[in-house]
Amino acid sequence: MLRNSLFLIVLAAFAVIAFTLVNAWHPAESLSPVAEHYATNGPTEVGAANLVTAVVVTYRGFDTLGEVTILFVTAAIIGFFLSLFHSESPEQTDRLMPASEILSTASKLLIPFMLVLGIYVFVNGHLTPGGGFQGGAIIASAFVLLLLADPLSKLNHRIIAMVESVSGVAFVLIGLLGIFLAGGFLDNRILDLGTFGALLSAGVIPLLYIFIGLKVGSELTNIIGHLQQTQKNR
Amino acid sequence: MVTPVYLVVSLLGIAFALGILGKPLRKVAGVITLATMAFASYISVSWFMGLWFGEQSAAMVFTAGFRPPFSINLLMGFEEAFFLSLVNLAGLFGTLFLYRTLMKSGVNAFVILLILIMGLNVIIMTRDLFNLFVFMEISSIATAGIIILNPHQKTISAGFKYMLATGIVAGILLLGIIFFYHFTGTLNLDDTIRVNIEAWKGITVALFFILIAVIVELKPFPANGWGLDVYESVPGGIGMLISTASASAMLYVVYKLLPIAPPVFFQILTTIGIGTFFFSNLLALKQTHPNRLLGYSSVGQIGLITGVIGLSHFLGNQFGLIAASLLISHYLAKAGLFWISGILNKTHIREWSVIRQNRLLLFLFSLFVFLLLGFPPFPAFYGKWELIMQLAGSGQFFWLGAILVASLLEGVYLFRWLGYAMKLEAPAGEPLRVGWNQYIPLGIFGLATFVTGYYATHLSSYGSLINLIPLAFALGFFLIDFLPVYIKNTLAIAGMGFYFYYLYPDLNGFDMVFSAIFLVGGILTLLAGYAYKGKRIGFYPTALMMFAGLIGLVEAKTTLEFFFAWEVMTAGSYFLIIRGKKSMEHALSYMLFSLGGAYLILAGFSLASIGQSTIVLDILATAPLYAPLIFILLAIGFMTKTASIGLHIWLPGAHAEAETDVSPMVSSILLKAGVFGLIILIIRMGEQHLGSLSILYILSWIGAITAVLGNLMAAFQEDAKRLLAYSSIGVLGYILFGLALFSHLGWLAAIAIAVTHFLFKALLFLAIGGVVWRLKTKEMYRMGGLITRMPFTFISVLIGIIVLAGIPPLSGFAGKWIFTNAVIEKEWFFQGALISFAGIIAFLYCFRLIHTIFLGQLKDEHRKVNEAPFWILAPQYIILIIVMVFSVLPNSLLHPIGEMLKPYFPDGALTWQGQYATSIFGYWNGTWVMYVVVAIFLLVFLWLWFMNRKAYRVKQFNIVFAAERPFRPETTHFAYNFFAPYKKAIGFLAEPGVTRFWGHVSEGSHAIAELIRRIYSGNGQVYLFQIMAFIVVVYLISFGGF
Amino acid sequence: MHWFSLEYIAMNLGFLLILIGLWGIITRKNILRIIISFSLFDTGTHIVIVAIGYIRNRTAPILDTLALQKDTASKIVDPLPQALVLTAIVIGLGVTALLLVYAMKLFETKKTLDIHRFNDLKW
Amino acid sequence: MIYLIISIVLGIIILIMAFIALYHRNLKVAILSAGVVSLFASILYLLLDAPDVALTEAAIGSGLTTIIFFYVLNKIQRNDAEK
Amino acid sequence: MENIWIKIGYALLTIFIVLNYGLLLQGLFRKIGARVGRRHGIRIWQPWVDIIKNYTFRSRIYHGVMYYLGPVFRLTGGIGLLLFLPVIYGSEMFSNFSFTGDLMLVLYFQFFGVLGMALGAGESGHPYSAIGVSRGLSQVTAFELPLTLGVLAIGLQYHTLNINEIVAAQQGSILNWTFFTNPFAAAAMLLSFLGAMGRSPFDVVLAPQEIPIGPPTEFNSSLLGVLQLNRAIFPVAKLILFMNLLFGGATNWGELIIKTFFIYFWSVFVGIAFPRFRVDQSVRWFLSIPLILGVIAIILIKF
Repeated sequence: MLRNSLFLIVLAAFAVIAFTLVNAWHPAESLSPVAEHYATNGPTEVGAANLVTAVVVTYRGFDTLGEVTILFVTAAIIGFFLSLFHSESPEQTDRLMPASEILSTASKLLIPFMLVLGIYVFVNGHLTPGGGFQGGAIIASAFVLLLLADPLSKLNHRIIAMVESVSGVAFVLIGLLGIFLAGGFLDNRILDLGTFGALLSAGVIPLLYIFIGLKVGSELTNIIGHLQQTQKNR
Repeated sequence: MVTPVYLVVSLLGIAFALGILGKPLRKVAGVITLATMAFASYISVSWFMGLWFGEQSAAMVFTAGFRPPFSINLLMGFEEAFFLSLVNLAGLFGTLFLYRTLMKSGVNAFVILLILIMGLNVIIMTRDLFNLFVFMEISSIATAGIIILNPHQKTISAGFKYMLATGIVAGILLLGIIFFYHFTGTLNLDDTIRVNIEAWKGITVALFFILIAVIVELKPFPANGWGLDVYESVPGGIGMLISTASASAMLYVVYKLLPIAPPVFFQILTTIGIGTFFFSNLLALKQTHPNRLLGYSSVGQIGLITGVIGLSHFLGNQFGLIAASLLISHYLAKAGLFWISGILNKTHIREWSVIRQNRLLLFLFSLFVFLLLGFPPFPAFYGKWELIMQLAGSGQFFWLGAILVASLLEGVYLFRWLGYAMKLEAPAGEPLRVGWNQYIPLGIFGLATFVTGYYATHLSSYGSLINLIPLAFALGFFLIDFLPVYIKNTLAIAGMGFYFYYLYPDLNGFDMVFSAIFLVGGILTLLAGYAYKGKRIGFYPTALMMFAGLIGLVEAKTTLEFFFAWEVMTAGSYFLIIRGKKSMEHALSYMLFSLGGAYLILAGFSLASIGQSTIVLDILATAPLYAPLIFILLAIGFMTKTASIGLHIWLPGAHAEAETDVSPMVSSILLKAGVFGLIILIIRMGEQHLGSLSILYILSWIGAITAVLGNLMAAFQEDAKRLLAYSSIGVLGYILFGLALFSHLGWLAAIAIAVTHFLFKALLFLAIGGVVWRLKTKEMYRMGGLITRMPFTFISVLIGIIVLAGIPPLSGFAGKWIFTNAVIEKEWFFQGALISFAGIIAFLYCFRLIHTIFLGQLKDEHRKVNEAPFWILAPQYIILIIVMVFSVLPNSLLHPIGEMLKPYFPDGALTWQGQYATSIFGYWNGTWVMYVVVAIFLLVFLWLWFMNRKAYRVKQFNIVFAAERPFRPETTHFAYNFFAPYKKAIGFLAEPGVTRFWGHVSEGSHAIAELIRRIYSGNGQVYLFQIMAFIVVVYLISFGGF
Repeated sequence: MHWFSLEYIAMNLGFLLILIGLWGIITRKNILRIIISFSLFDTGTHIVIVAIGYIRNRTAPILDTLALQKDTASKIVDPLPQALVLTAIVIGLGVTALLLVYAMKLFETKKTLDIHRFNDLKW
Repeated sequence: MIYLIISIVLGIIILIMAFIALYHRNLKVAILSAGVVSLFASILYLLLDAPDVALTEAAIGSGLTTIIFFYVLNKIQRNDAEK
Repeated sequence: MENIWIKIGYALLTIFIVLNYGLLLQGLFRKIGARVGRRHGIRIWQPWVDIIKNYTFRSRIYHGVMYYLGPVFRLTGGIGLLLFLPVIYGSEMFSNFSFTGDLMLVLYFQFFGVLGMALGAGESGHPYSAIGVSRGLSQVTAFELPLTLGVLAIGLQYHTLNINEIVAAQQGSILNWTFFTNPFAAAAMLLSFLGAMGRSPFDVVLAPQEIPIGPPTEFNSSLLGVLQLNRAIFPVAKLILFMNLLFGGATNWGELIIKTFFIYFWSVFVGIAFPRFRVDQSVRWFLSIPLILGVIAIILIKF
């Protein structure tokens, strides 16, 4: 308890520090110079209607590469970590209750729909809210649903890993192409920018987002899949 | 030149692609990983080279084809290339070292490693704050991944704490970054920051958040429990990656952020950094787990470099050299030590004695320890030197002192550990198995220590003047260590002889005297080496290293050269001393006192260099400021080597436990290094005053007390070599006193005693060493009656003690005679009386030495003991001849010394007429004294012989007392506690009070360490609490309130 | 009273969540609860970031209408913080997932989730 | 103005939920409350003109994270039961 | 060169005179001691008889080389000390070999014999000799400290270490003696002198009759004879030294005999009046009163 009260003091002090920060903060009235550049030149430079996407995929595409890498390495660690403990133990009879009829039927209906939705979200990432991450998450949710409906089903890690790797390598390669064909690493202007607002526009952004979506989706699925494994074995 | 973006592309692309590999191809994953890392290393090293030689200019990589600040850009400059090389090489060799472990863990392990290294690469290169955040997260997640490469309960909990801590820190960093963006409108470091005055407070707080988060990632004290736990739990190979690659990258981040940091931040950085350095080393004193110990050391070293960054304003253009050399030393040493720890895989530092199964590993271990502590010729030596010089130059004395004290603490545990490894009984267990993939990285890093040391020598401003040839000659013996003793011995003698011949024309004055003691003395003592059989692995390189250092002292023209040689000598002698069977703790205390002394010398030199344009030794004479302080620092520094009272406790053990021919080396030769230092000091700085008190006056008292107490303690020893060791303390007390007299006669006596001490102490140590060699014991009461078995040795000892005691007609008397004259001249009677008192106490132990060993009854078990080996006797008799020459012709020694002193002390010199010396007060004719004594002796002897011609010899044991024949010879040999009544009367003076004092110092610091390290309770939440409290406290300190 | 505006509320809410999260992380004993607190802390930072990018009376930075494509800079909120939050959220997910797996493994080693029990490494 | 009221309500709910997440005895409830915090935060993002973020927070913060929480909780509780 | 032979002749003469004088003193004081103790005592020529007897013993044994050489060292020390002293002030010939060294040589040369003797005794069979040596050395160190202080005070007073010059400075009047001009130094030195003479109360080192401990007991026949020669010469040499330092030296043999007699008498008087000290007691004693006197002497001279 002594520690808690001590920490209360520390936290209060931290709160005061944070408060000075908030106190110094005044809501922006106008865009920052960088954002202004994005707003003014973004449509012409990048060609994505969704400026957030423009920033995420192109202007700060390098961040996104890192972001994808984080999920990737997390999945790798989890896979490695969990497999180490369980790979050797023999498969035990699963004691999970099979899912209810309703859930399994509903899921069979829902899963294709969700997959399509996910793909839609990342394909349209440069036009509407959403993108690779959101789409990937939706795809992963579809697989979660699949696993919930049929706990015994085993995800094919091989294929997932394949998708993960290929899309990752493709992401890097497309980035690399940017060096040769356009202004630099991860430049989207390898392809024509196209008509502003059209599906096939904004250079390689749709393509990149597809790979990102696939990669994020497969990575998240991978994590879930590994966790699902743990539910089966001890 | 390959575009730096390929660093990212290759590492990341291969990491992604490894997943595609099917099962059959998994085996090549390791090879691919290594190849990728090699490629990355190639890129970074080639950039580094290119930038260094000026063939390249810094390159900027613009991602997405837009200019910053609109997109993220990566910079490849000189510093970046340097750090990238460090990180990538660490990655490459770290992976190679872990190769087999990783192969067992599967492809994912390689993926994680690749991504860790990739993350660190980007952290170094990126110029964008948010990007920095992202890749810091990548590397911390990847680190969490490699922590559990070897999952057991400890690594998992350590990894969890690590994740939590870095998670919170990352959150704070993110807050800082976003507010930074809000206040400045940019995320780019290169973007000119438009500081809005109204938002000043906000921007500083935002910056504070960013910087403090980065600092916490460096594991500052006390917010570093999580980091230490990680170091403890992970195997060495992984600890190496965290300690070298990650830490280097994070250090660079701090450095990179400096331009945007407010000025107060530098002070914070200094305080945190050096505070961490100090406390980590303090707490490490109590640590016994090797990896955690290395963790403390890592944290401390990184703290030091952080502190250096904080002090960069004061370091001028030397900042780069200092920081880089310290970093490289940390990098190479920690990598090597962690790797060795990984191979040994022990949980207690005492168990490291298994390392002796593999001499190469032991060699590397000691190499890395010395590298870490900044011994020459390794890079940190120059780094520390420049650091201290610059700090002194800018008046940062507090930090200077803190750094030196902390370095000393570091020495304590590292050398204790090294001692354990070299001396403790090895626990039973499986034999060590070291794979080729482990040898390669260790070997390369071991070599790199020398290579970087060589370059550091040339980069430092005066380093290129240093004569590395003797050291190289010494180290060369490591390569031919497989040869038998007699070849190496001959080579060593030839080398030293040649060097003396080579130096001879340039020598004069003090240099001549001391190089004769060092080199000729060295050759004489080395002669005894022929008595050894086999290979004597490790003896010759270290012995020659010591001699190289000693001769370097003589050759030194600058303070840097002097300090270099001093450290080389210390290192060499440490290894010599620790060769003794029971030398572990003695070598440790020797090393610690030497280290402490060396740091005092360093501090003294640095103070002396303030306001001077060069660093030649003569700056001591012209030091404009702090002259008394400089004098005191240097004097104490040198007095650790001369073992003056209070600083003497290392000597008896170190000298007594050493090997037969090492004892004379360290006692009769090595101690003179301190004398030489004092001469250099006093001759340049003369008489300094502390208030109205002359420091030399204080020194004279110290000298006198040392002489009395040293001799007194010698008289009470039971161990023959210990007795001689204490006697050395006493004699060095005389020398100190003589030097403190600061007059012609005083110095004449001091130097004459220095020379004769070399002679008789070498003689006695060799003779007693020969006895110990045969008898296998050093306890005098276990000996007795050896005069019949070892007559030649007896004669040496007899002559030795007569010289030692200063009894006419032998040359030892010269010293006494001159001393008395000098004392009366100077009118320091009380010290003089003490000195003379000490001289008489010398009789006590002299007699005891010869009596208990050679006289009395021979023990039963020694009836068949043989005379000492020829090669141990040979140098003794050479010395005997020299002693006799000096005795018959005293002016052959004293006159040249007197001439040498005349330029410095023209007044009060002796007048010589042939062998007839006249001082102001008295006169003395050594030759005639000899004639008279010999004549009387012969006369009396002939008389006795004539009268006694029919005497017959009886067995010595043929005695009766109290009407009984004693039944065992032992009962008739009075030897134990020989001076019991004397001890009863004034033994209290010889109480080991000083030893107790240092014991309390040691215990006290350990107790403090024990107390403070309780903060690392092992509870993750406590660690987080500490981080938060640390942040708040640093905030309060740096802003002086909220 | 400017405190009663959307961005201020969001900003303060964010910081409150950060503080609550920190409080939970350091005072709660159950490891899962610590991780929950950690995700609250994360969410708090995200809210703060979004609040920073918000500009009153503007629209989302998606130029789906022609009207928006002219003089865009004065009509949209700052897209940059939003982009950053996207990244931060995904990173948060990664960290949380990893923490959870760690928690699971910790539980396996000692059959407890009490963080006070995991202090074998110390001093 | 309506946004303001909504946001205040949201804020209050979020804070309450956060406290529940910290202090409710039942871990399941705690996890769910954390998910709710996330969900409501995503609504807040919508109000703050950040639909992308809202979508992401909803899908990842409240969706996937909660699912992973439950997986782990499930695993732990089953282990606990066996013990 | 001729000079040298004359010197040697005078040296032998000096030795002869001193030897007989020393033996006479021995006999005389044993007699006095006995009479004080109301015993009859020995005949006055008994010391001569003893020496002759010792040289004519038929059974002569020795234990080893060093045992044999011990007495040689001892006597060399005694004779050497004598010859390094200017015995008669103003007489070049009776200054013997004092041109080879000054006061310091004399002081340090004392130990030559002591050491050799100790070594010789050490090789004998008895542990007692070693015990005696241990005691002796302990005691020597103790009285040497006040002695040194006294010598230093004298050196400072006369600004020389040349014994001849010291004596010269004391000529003229009895009041010029160091004993009067520098009473504290003289006191310190005379107290030390008691120790140096090895008489009671500081005689536990030697082997007086009742305790068979100490080096001389180990020797027999002619070896003991050599030692006895030394016991005659050595004390007289010391007496001459103290006479020179404190009592103005002697210009002729008569003066020498008178002065040394009284100095000797001083030690005998104390010896008869005071009981024997243990060694630790004597060490402490020398480091108390005599030491303080020495310190006072130095302070008085210096300031």
